[in-house]
Parts: sequence; C-alpha cells; structure tokens
Amino acid sequence: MSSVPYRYLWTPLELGPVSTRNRIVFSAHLTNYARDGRPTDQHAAYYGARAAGGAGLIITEEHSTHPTDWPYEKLIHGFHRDVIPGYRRMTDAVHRHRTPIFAQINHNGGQASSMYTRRAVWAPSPVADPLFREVPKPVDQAEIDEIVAGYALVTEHCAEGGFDGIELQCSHSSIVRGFLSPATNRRTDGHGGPLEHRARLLLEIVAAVRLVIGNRLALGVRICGDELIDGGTTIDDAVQVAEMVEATRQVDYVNTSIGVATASLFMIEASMHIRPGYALFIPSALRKAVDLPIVGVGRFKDPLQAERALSEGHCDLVGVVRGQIADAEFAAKARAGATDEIRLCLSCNQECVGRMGLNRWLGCIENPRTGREVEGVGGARRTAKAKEVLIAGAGPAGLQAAIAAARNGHRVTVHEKESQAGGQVRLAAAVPNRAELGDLVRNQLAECRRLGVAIEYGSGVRPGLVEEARPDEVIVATGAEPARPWWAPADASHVIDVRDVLAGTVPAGGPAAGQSVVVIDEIGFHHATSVAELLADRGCAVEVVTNGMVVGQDLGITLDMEGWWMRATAKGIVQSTDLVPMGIDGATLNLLHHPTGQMYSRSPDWVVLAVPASPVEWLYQDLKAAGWSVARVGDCVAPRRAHAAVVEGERAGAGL
Amino acid sequence: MIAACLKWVDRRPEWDPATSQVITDARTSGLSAPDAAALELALRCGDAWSQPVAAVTAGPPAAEVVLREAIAAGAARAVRVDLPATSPSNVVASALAGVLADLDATSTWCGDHSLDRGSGSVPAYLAAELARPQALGLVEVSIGGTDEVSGLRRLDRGRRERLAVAGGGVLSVEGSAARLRRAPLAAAMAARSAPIEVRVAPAGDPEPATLAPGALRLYRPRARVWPAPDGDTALDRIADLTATGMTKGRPETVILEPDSAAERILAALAAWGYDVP
Amino acid sequence: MIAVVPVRDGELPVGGLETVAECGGRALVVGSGAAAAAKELAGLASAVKAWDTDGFLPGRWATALAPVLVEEPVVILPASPDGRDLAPRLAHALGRPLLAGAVEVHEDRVSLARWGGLAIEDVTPQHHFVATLQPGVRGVERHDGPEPDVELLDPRLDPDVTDATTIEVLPPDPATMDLAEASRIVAGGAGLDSAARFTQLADLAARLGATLGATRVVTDRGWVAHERQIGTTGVVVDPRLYVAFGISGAVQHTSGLGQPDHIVSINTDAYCPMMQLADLAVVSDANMVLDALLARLPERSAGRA
Amino acid sequence: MPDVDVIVVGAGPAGACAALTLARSGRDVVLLERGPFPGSKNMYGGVVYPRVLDGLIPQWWDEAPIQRWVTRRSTMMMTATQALAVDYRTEAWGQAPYNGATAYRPDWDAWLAGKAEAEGARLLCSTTVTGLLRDGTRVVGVRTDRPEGELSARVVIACDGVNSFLAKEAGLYHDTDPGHFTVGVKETVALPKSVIDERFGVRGRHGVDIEMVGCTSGVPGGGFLYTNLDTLSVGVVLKVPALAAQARRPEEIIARLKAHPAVAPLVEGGELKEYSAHLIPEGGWEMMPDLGCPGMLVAGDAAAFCLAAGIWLEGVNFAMGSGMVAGQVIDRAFRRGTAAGAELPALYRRALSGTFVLQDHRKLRRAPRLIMSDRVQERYPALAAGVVERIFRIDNPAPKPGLRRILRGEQHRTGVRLRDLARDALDGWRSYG
Repeated sequence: MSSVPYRYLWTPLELGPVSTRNRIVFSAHLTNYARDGRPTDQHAAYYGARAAGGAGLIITEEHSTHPTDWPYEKLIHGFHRDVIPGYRRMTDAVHRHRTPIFAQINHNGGQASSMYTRRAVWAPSPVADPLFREVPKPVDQAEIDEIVAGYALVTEHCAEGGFDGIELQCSHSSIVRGFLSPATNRRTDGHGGPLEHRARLLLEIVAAVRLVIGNRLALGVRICGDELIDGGTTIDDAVQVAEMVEATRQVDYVNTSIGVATASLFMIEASMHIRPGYALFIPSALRKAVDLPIVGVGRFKDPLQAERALSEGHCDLVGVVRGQIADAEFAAKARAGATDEIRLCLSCNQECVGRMGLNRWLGCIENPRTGREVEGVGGARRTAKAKEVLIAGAGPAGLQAAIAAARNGHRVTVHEKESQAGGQVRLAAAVPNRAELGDLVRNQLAECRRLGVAIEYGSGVRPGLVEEARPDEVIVATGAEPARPWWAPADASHVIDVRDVLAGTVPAGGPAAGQSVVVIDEIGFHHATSVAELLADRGCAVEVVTNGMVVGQDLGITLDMEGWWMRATAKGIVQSTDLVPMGIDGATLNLLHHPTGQMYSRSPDWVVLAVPASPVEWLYQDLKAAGWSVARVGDCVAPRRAHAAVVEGERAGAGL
Repeated sequence: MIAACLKWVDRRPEWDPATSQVITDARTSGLSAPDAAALELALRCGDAWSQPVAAVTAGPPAAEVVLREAIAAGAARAVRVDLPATSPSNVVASALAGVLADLDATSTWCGDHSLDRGSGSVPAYLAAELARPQALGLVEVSIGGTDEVSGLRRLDRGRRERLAVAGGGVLSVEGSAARLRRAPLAAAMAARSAPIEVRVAPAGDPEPATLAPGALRLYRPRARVWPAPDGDTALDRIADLTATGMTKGRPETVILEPDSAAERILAALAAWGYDVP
Repeated sequence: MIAVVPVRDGELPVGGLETVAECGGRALVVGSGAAAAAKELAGLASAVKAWDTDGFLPGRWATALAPVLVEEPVVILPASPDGRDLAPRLAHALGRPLLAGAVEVHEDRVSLARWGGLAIEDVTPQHHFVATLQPGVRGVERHDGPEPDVELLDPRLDPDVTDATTIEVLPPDPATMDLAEASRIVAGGAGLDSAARFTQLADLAARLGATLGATRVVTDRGWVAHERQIGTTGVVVDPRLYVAFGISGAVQHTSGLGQPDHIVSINTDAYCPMMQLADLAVVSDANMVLDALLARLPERSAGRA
Repeated sequence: MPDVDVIVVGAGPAGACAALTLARSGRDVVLLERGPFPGSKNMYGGVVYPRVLDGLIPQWWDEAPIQRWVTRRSTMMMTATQALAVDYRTEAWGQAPYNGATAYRPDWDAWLAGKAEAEGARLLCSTTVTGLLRDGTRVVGVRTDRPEGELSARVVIACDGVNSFLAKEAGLYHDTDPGHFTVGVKETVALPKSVIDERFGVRGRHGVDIEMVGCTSGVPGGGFLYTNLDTLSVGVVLKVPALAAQARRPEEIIARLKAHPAVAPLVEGGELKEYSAHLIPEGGWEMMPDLGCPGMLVAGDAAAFCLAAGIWLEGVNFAMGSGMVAGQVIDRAFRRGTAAGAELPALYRRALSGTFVLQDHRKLRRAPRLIMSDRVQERYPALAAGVVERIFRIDNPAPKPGLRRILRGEQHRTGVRLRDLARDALDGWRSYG
C-alpha cells in the first residue's frame, strides 16, 4: 500500500546562500499593514506567526523602489531609509523561528495613478492601464537608469534591514512586466521590439541588485507565465525569459505567476470557482527549460496537493498564501501529521483579497487572528472558573462563539434546530462551484470536536430549556429569516426566496425546466447569481434584475465578477440593471427604470427574491427580559455576511 | 547446497543536507524484509530437500550480523566476501557468484531488491553468471521435489505470473513471500560466536566493466510538462483554465431517477470501452 | 539510444512509453503481440523494430538480442517487472555495465535513484551501457501522429540457455489489489448512508472488475478499512476509471486522485467539485443508484478470481 | 543444573549495570533485550547522573556517549505570563568527575550493554520474555518468545521497565493505582549547536537542564527543557487521572509551554524530530513493589525507582544504582552459596537501604503529593511571582510598599492560606531538607 509519504515537502532546499527547511512558501501578497510608507508591528507579527507556524520561506509584499511609484495608499516605500527599523522588526520576528525572509521589491510602472504622487506615472510607452486609465510618461534612458538605481538602493535597505533575499516582481503589476509585455511596450529603441530588448531592463536590474548583495543574499525573479490579455506575454515568452535569467548566473530561483493585476486579477487570486493548482502549467514549463529552483503557485490548499506538484516535478517550492492566511500553522500541522486539523482556506476572497480593494487591512473570514496577531487575538485565556455556556444556533456565529468560549476553558453546549450545522452557509455551499464555502463550517465543527463542545441537533432553544439547563451565559445566534419586501404580496405563491430554492422547500417543486424565472438581486452578492446559475442549469430561462448598476455588485471585490459573466453568458442568463420592483399585479411584475422613470413589466413563472432578510431576535429578547446573562451575535443582530458572524462570535465567546 | 544471498543494509537511512550524504547507522542495519524472506525460503527448501543451507553476503565485517542471524535460524555455513558496503551491483554479483560456484549451490535465494541501491539487478546478474534460470520478484512460493520451485510473480497492472524452475536456479522474493522463523533460544545464543568464513574478493574488475560511482545529491523529481491551456485568444485560455464551459470539456450533467441513472452509467461505461458484464 | 520494450499480449509495460520517449523514439519491441504494441507508439516513434515471440524468456532473449543491439551504445529498458528481469541478462550478454533504476538517461550522463528515492547518484558513463528507467519519473508529452514503420525481427533462440517455465498468467484480482495499482476504482463517500452500503459497493466493484475506495469520512466511521482511503491522509491512486458514489470531492480527496481517463460521479448535489471533475455527472441519490446498478449487473462469475 | 548463573531481563541502564557487575565477577550472565538493540525504544534521551558508575567504570566520563554536561540548572516557577527562576551554574560540573549529563538513550544504553558484553555477558536482542519458570514459589528461569525458548538460571533480575511484566507476574506489585502514574511527553527539537550555545549561554559540551512548575495548564505535573548537542528536549510530565478528567491533550499542553514567554525564545525555530510519550512510575516510595521473591530481584523502573518530584527528575541513576546493587548482592550470595535462599530479596533491600537508591526515595516520599498539590502547582508560583513582581515594580510617585504588605496582598490575591504554607514548608523541609 502506498500510503501518503511526504517525500519532498519536508526536505530542505538551497536557494543560493539560503536554505529553506521545507518547500512551503508564504509568497508575496498585499496586506495593507503599512502606515505612512513604513512597515509596522502588524507586519512583523503577521509574518512572524507564519514563520512560527512552519513556513519554509516567507516573501514579503512589494516594497516600492522609487518615489514615482505609489499606486495605493498603504505601500511600503522602500526607497526611504526610514523603513529600515521596520524591516528589522519584521525580519527579527521571522528569524526567531529560523525561517528565511525575502523582500519583494518593485516599481509598479504604468499600473498606477498620480493621485498620491502628483507626478506622471512612468512606463515604457504611453499606453494607459485599463484599471487606472491614466496615460503614463514613457521613460527615457536617464529615467531608466534612475529606476535601476532605485532597485539597487532599496536592495541596500533590505540587506541592512536583515532580509535574506530579494525577489524582483516582474509580473502582476510592475514596470519590468510593462517592458517585457508587447501589450505595453511599444518602444523602438534598445528596450523595445524583440524579447531580448524588452528583457533588457530586467537583466540590468538583476546585475545591479547582484552587485549590491554579492553572495550574501539570495536573488529571485518572479515571472508571469501567461498575462491572459491579448497581445501580452505567453508561456513561450516566459520560458525564454527564464532561460535569459538563468544565463545571467546571478539569480538563485524563479517564482511564477499568472495574469496581470490590473486586467486579469481574477486569475491571479482565483476564487473557489477555479480549480486548485490551475496555474501549474507555468512552473512546469519553466522547470523543464531551466535548472533553477522554481516556485509554483495557484490555489494550493492542501499538503498532499503540494506534495504531488513537487513529486511530479512541476515545481521545487509551493506557494501557499491564502492557506497560511487561514491557518498560520498550515505547515506545522501537516508536518506533525495533524493534516485534518488544518483550517482549510475557502478561497472565498472576502476578507483577504476583498479588503485590499477597500483599502482595509488583510484579514480572514475563518481566522479572526489574521492581521491581529500583534494584539494576541485568538489565543486562549484560561479562566479561573469554568462557566456553563449555552449557545442557540450552530451557524458560523454560534460555532465561532462556542470555539472561543471552549478555548478559554468553558463548558459549551450548542443547540441547533436543524438536523445539521451551518445555517445559511450550508445552503450557500450547495450552489454551483461554491462547495468550498462549506469548509467554513466543516473546519469549525472539527475545532468544536477537538475542544469538546457538545452540539444538540433537532431542538432549538426555548426559554424553558434555558431554565432547565441554568447556564451561566447564553449566546444567541439564531440568524435571520427571509423577509417579504413591501412590493411582494404575501399571497403571491410564485414569489419565493433564494433560500426556499436552495433548501428545496418550494411548493410544487419550484422552478422547473422550461419555466421562466426572474431573480431579484437587492443584496449584490452570491445569493442571486448562484441561484440564477442553479436554475439555468436546471433548464429555466433566467433573468436577474437588480436596482444596482450591475448584477452581483460586490462580486467584483472577491474577483468573482468575471467568472460570473462568463458563466452567465454561457448559460444564457439575462442581466437587467437599474430596475426597481414596484409591485406584483397577478402574474405581472412591475419594474421602474429609475434613471429614466420608465416602467417595464415581466410575467415570469417564478420570482425569486435575493433581498435583505430579517433578524430572528425573539429568543434574545425573551431571555433578556427574563434576566439571563445573554449576548447575541451574527445575523440575529443584523443580517450581514459570514465574516461579521465569525468576528462577532469570536468576540462574544472570547470575552467570557 | 542451497544458498541465501543476504545484504546488510540500514533500514532507516536519513539524508544529511549539510554533507549531501545518506547517513546510516549500524544499529538500525540488518536484514531487509525481502532478504529475511529469502533466508526463510532457503531454510524451508533445506528442510524439504534435506540439504544444508549456506548464507552468503558481500560486505564489511559489520555485515556478519546478518550471517549470524542466518546461522541462528538454521544455516549450516556462513560466508562473507570482504567488500566495501557501497560496491556496485555487478561487483557484488560476481563476488557472490564465485562463492556460489564453489559451494555448488543449486537453488539460490535472494531478496528482490536492496534498499540502498535498490536496482534489483544482483539476482539476474547471478543467474547470468551461473547460467541458470531465474524467477524474480516472487510474492508466493511453493516448494516441490528437489530443486523444483514454483512461485507467483508480480507483473505490472496487477497481473501475476506463475513460474516454475526445475534443476535449480536463482530466485528472488518480496518481503511478503515468507516470514523468517524465530531462531530457537539456544541457537540464537550459539550463533553469537559461530565461525564465519571470510573470503577475499576476486582481484580486478569483473566483466563487464564497472563505472565509477557518482556523487550523491538530494533526490529532485524530474521536470514533467503540464499541458498549457489551449487557445489563441486570452479569453479562450481563461475559459480553458476556469472550465467555465464556454469551449469544451464540460461535464455531462444529467438529473435522473435511480433506475435510469443506472442505465445511463452502464451505457457510458460501455461507450468508453470498459467491458461491463 | 534505443529502448528495448518487453510486451505481453500486445500490451506495453508500465514506463514503456516513457522509455521510448527518453530514447527520442527509437525502440525495439519484443514479446507476444510486439508488432501490435509497436503501433501504439504512434506519434512517439517513427521506425520501430519488433520481435513477435511468445512467452517471456529473459535468458534466451538476451543472448538472441545481443547481436542485434551490439552497435547501440545505449540500451534502455523500462524498470517494469519484465524490464527489470531482462535488463541484467542483456547487460551481461552485451558485456556492459547496467545502470539500473535511472530517473534520467543521456549518453554522457545518467541519474540513478538511490536509497529508496532519497538520493540521486549522477554517473558519467565511460562505456556503452544498459539502463533501466523508473516508470512514472518522466511522463510523456501529448503525442498524436502516424503509426511508425515496423521492421520485424526474428533472431534465433539459443536452446542451451535455460529459463523458468511460465505456467500461467493470472489477471488482476481487483478485490485484493492495492488501490494504488488499480486501474478501475469504485469509491464511496458521505453520501452513502450506512456501513451496509459499502458491502454493496464492494460487491458492485467486484462485478465491474474494479477495486473499492473510500473517503476519509467513511474510513473514520470504520465502515471501510483505512488502506482503502484515497487522499491526503490515505493513498494516492491513478486509475483509468473512477466511479464516485456520494463523494463531494474536496481537495483533500481529489489530491489523491491521479488523472483518470473517465470519471463518473453520482451525487444529489449537482455542484460539488466531484461533479465538476466528472465526465458523467449523475444527479441522483447514490444509495438508490447503487441498488439499481446491482440489480442490473450479474453476479461475478466464479471463474474470475 | 541451571543453564546459566543469572538472566537479566532488559538491557536498559539497570540491566546493563547488573550484567556488567556480575560478568566482571566471572558469573555466566545472559542479558535479554526485547528490542533490536539496547535503547531502541526511544530515539532520543534524557538527563543522566552517572556518578554511580564511578566504582564500576572508572573514568567513565572519558568514554560515555553523552550529549552535554549539565553545568547550569534552573528551576522555574511559572504562571501564564510570569516566570521566577533559580538559576545555578558551576564550572565544577563541567569537569571530572562531573555531575549530570544529557544523553541519547540508544547511545547510552548501547554503550553500557557493550561494556557488559566486553566483560563476558551474553547479550541477546529481539528476544521477549513471556513468562517466568518456577519451582514452587521460587523463580528458576524465564520463558522467551523464541522456539525452545526456556532458559533456566540460579537467579533472574527483572529490569523490564515501568509497569514491569515480570514483577507483576511474580505478584510483587500491590498497588497499580493509575493515580501513581504520570505520563511523560517529550518533543525533541533540532537546532544548530551554535544557536543552542547562544540561547542558553553555554559553550562546548556544556549544557542546561531546566525544570518547571506551574506550566502545565492546570494539570498537575511539571515541565522540563534540556539541551542536547544539537537538539533540545522539551516536555511535560502530567498526572494521568487529571489529564483524563480535564480532557486535555498532552500535545496542547506542550504547545502552550513552548509558547510561554520564558520558553518560546529558547525553542523557537526548531525542527520537530520526534514526539514521544511514556509512562513514569511517579508515586515513588508509596507505590514501590516488593523488591524480589525467591530466585528473582527487581531493579530500575521495574521497581518504580524513579523520582519525578519537582526539582528532581531522575531515573537512570537509580536504575544503574539498583542494577549494580542487585548484581553485587547476587554475587555475594553465590559466594556464600545462599543465592537460592528466600533471603535474597531481604539482602537486596538491606543493601539498597544503605545506598542513595532507597534513601532518596524514603526521604522524598512526601514529595510527589506535595508537588502535585494545586498549591505547589498554581498558587505558590503565582504568589512567588507576584511578590517578586511587586518588589521589583517601581510605582512612582507611590512609595515602595513594605514587604509584609506585599506578602499579605499577594497571599490574599492568590488565595494561599498561611496554615497550608506552613504545613507545606514543613513537608518540604522534611523531604528536601
């Protein structure tokens, strides 16, 4: 029997002068933890926790190499000497665990705006970036020299700050990418035209950086394997670039990536709709062409998945970013054989990727500790006296409260009225390609089991039960229930809620093949789009109607929008915007086009509502009135998304 | 005479990244499971055919541990050819073949492959040197009349082959083929000081010529190509990567009652060319 | 470099294609159905020598093939059971060293796996040599192309060389087979509702000539032995056909699944990852479908061990 | 006529010393070991105090396979966030005749057994003793798991470790209350030698042994941390019933210990090499079995010779000492021709009473209960740490409080009653004084 041996994952690897203890890399990603261009204690604690959790190598987020580069507020300005103390705190926190840490250094080039700098952005050619829509200034030779000098200067700062290596970002969002890509490089001088010319800047930077670091630090280059934009670089170009990089004999490893940050970001930080390991073809092709160690990335969620990528020869190191955001001890748990205790990432992108676009610091829907390591959140404070805690509702809020309370040593019982845990998450996970969301509850249940939390199914909580059990504390997490908007008459039986569709509790089996359905999206997240896909797959003719400017407005934040559009198109789903439901008249649904005041109508077989829900708060009110020590968390306070439930549950449980 | 060719090898080697060497420890070294099975089968043949069994090894003095184990279990003779532990397979085979010829061994038992080099080529080399038939990688053995053995050998894709060897031959076995008997207490004690014949390895290289051993490095899996997404346009490649069903490879999804589902599944299996009863 | 590929009944051995690819398409195929097997090298090889001969006689084949191969500086065999048996005999007959268990072979540089795959030894051969290539280390790039030209050989077998006698070749027994070896697997997950369902599933597997597998949830419940568990804390498998009953297909499970040619998934949840991976995704109750399949398939005949 | 003079069962430190003593006196000794080699059961090791070997192996320090000489001993009282340490270091322990050392048990046991073999003892590994041979009430040999596996002897010495099968079969254990067992859980963590030297402030072959109280997350027990050459051993000993009652997992308690602010900087960044758990007979004097019966003596862990009492955590020295004494007593009895007599156990007990083996156990007989009390486990560390914290805390502009006020305040805060403190102090004085 070939039971799973980790033959490669835990073996060391040499990257120039640096040795990693295993093959798991916490690869570069934005955190928004910087303040005023400087690294913070939040950075140090965040990276330190991943080092403590067993990561083999940590590569920080990018540090800007030049004052012309400031595309978003919380960027580390590596070109200022005053970043060095922050670097030291960061590298010390990681080195304490004998883990190497590399700095990624970068100039974002034309993929930026002048909003912060008040200076024109620099790029190889005056080609406006699709996201920032700003025409950049093409750099002249003196400016190119200045860019190269900037990389050298920041490298000096990094070396002084204690980093073990430098990674040059040449993909995603980078002036080097801009030069490499025929889509953005229209130059006719020695830096434009054939690939050897377009790669000149990269090779100059490699030489300049190597000159600074000598043999003391490692040097890596991150190459894009396919920009996924027309006219951009593809895998053949990437292989050639890797060969050129290897030929310099000055580079110790090659990292890989896919997509362009300002055009195809949804393919860089793929959500759960895209298969794990989807970008493996890139390290695989590069590794075949060059002998340098290659890092593979792209939805690595599981240690065995990583092991297989290594054992099948596709890469030498595996980037596990979101996996280690969700569980800082991803590597240590797998190493100790406790793989089943890993809190698996959902690839939901809600609190990590999603918060970057909102200019907020990085967190995790599952891990309240992420980003708050420095505050000691998520650690147990064992209480002097264990309390009896009763929790009503085993959705994400109730379960998280149970976990946090049990961690502090309290005895916890959760009562769930359904036969399964999970609340709305269970329903939300039962739609096309969203099953991984269910891992949220699976992970919570596993943690409850380890902590000895008792869960009773099938019976909810009534005040009588509380009187019998006489708990010291009660936490109410009873969630929310569907609500009818004013315009939908209660007796219109063809008007149903998304939850009815998902739970299969619709009269007469609900929408069937061949029937027409209008889905009303007033929430702007996965609710409407998921059900629309589900029904379209079932053979219904589906139209999604929203009062917003776009269906599933917040899907953009989690990078689910592009996929939704592609799938909706393929499935023939119609999307109609700026329409406000005004009432239902028999079979007719009346819609107001609010920008013009024009009235429209539809007469579908079914109207499915994705509209704000209403909190289930009676239990809380009853218990409070009866004088119990009671708190409430999650949707029964106010219906919101899962992260709010988890955060509130954690806060309430940990506070006991 | 029946022979068992045994190898002294570390059963739990480790890699030392600092020196790029495999670290072995005499304390965890001894008979591998396949070698133990080979010894047991040699002893069973000896019992069945009333012939003495000789245990033979090629290795340094420390390797005598495995010979003492063989003596304790019932081997009548024990011979060690003095060779370094890292000798190449053909050198080992040729040294062993010399001893086996001297002993006039008819049936020779070996483990199917050793842990250290792991090539499994010594038994076949022996067969070639001794000009005898070979039955290698046996997982099950039955012992017939004198010098007649048949056994089951693992082929690829789960098939098995039953082979017979008459008049003696070279047989190699997997560890699961037999479990080495426990040596009686008195024999185990006596074996601690039993005599072992030591021979000097034949001088010079055997034919065919050997190769100088190369440097060891940590195992690095060989590069293998994962197909890149198809498509000339970016959108085609994205569709291929995301499997959004816009181009190809979309699974066929059917919603069916159990009976029709069963029919549909059987039809699909048949259409894909699987023989379904 | 030339690949020597021993075949049985026209079927290439494991690692056969890789060996041919390693030699840049030059191959000599030997065994029963060799000419037919040579045609399977379409796209990989353009000209192939084939010696269609019955049985498997490593001793006699080696002496017979040695004169054919004497001009070839490098001869590579797959380290399949038959390849491993034949290679040392061939090396001996050619008077050459054998580099067994290679992971990569070039004329001037050979990398050999040592210590059970812990280390690689890089060898620089000074002479002509014979090597065996470990199956699965190389992979083979996609190949579509015309069938190769086949040159038939018929060398003389030396009656003085003795080989073991083959009594019979037994087909695989899926019931007891290692999961890792199985080419067809029928597996069940949390969607099957009782231990008894797995007795039924094992029965179905037997009737389909497949081997039984399970997910972690099921082995944790003790319904199926742990060595039948596929995935992160279990076994890595690589079947051609995979039939999943009530398996949602979390990455912890699918990471243990190779690249089956065909996947059937039966699940009430049309959108779980296993259904997305499937070639045929059947939305139905896995328990009932299991009953229905058993009702349709005859009992396993006694002859098939 | 018995097959041999003496059978020693178990080639650990006790068995090897017994065999060595007897073989040197010319006795025909067989040393039976269950594992494939002596010490094979645990890969890494513990702290040994080998001075007991002075008489047996003169200049043992020149050849003993030790990891580091313990030249620094620290005893730490801890609360969740505080640590108060008594830290002692001396150069004297870093030179002959030395004091304690850390050692890997496979190295140590194999070395000692090798010494016995060199003196003529016959070591047979992979041989498990499955029962005793008796003639009436007298033990006359052992039965092994090998075919024709009976071996007779004039005397058998059972050195088969904690929860001894042989002592039990001979009916020597009276009390196997699980309350008298602790489970020892240990992680061996690799760090480069230079890092260990720097973190622990030692050089060369010098090393550190730290014992800790109040670090076991409310489960009665203690913690330890010591330096090997390029690994650290860090672990806890935990009271079995309390562990079960609180449904705590030992891994979790070790993890918390490793995260303690006083411990984390010492162990951070290490690579886990081994996790091991084993049972320790920690009841000491109270659970000690009869030390023999006609024809058989018991030594080492098998006789529950082990001290896991707070600042002492010793076993190997008692094992070596008791093995040695068993060997000497038997040899003397042979010379007098009284070995078969029923008085052998009494002679053994008397001889042991004259040595540290029994004296230490008697002296510390109250220690286990004291150490495992929640006062020593939680309240006293909190009290002590609290007092020290107040003494060293500068609350200016407030003036320094008097020591008495501090004491009273902390005593109140931690709920320590003066009566208990006095009684425990007396107990402690009787034990350790």
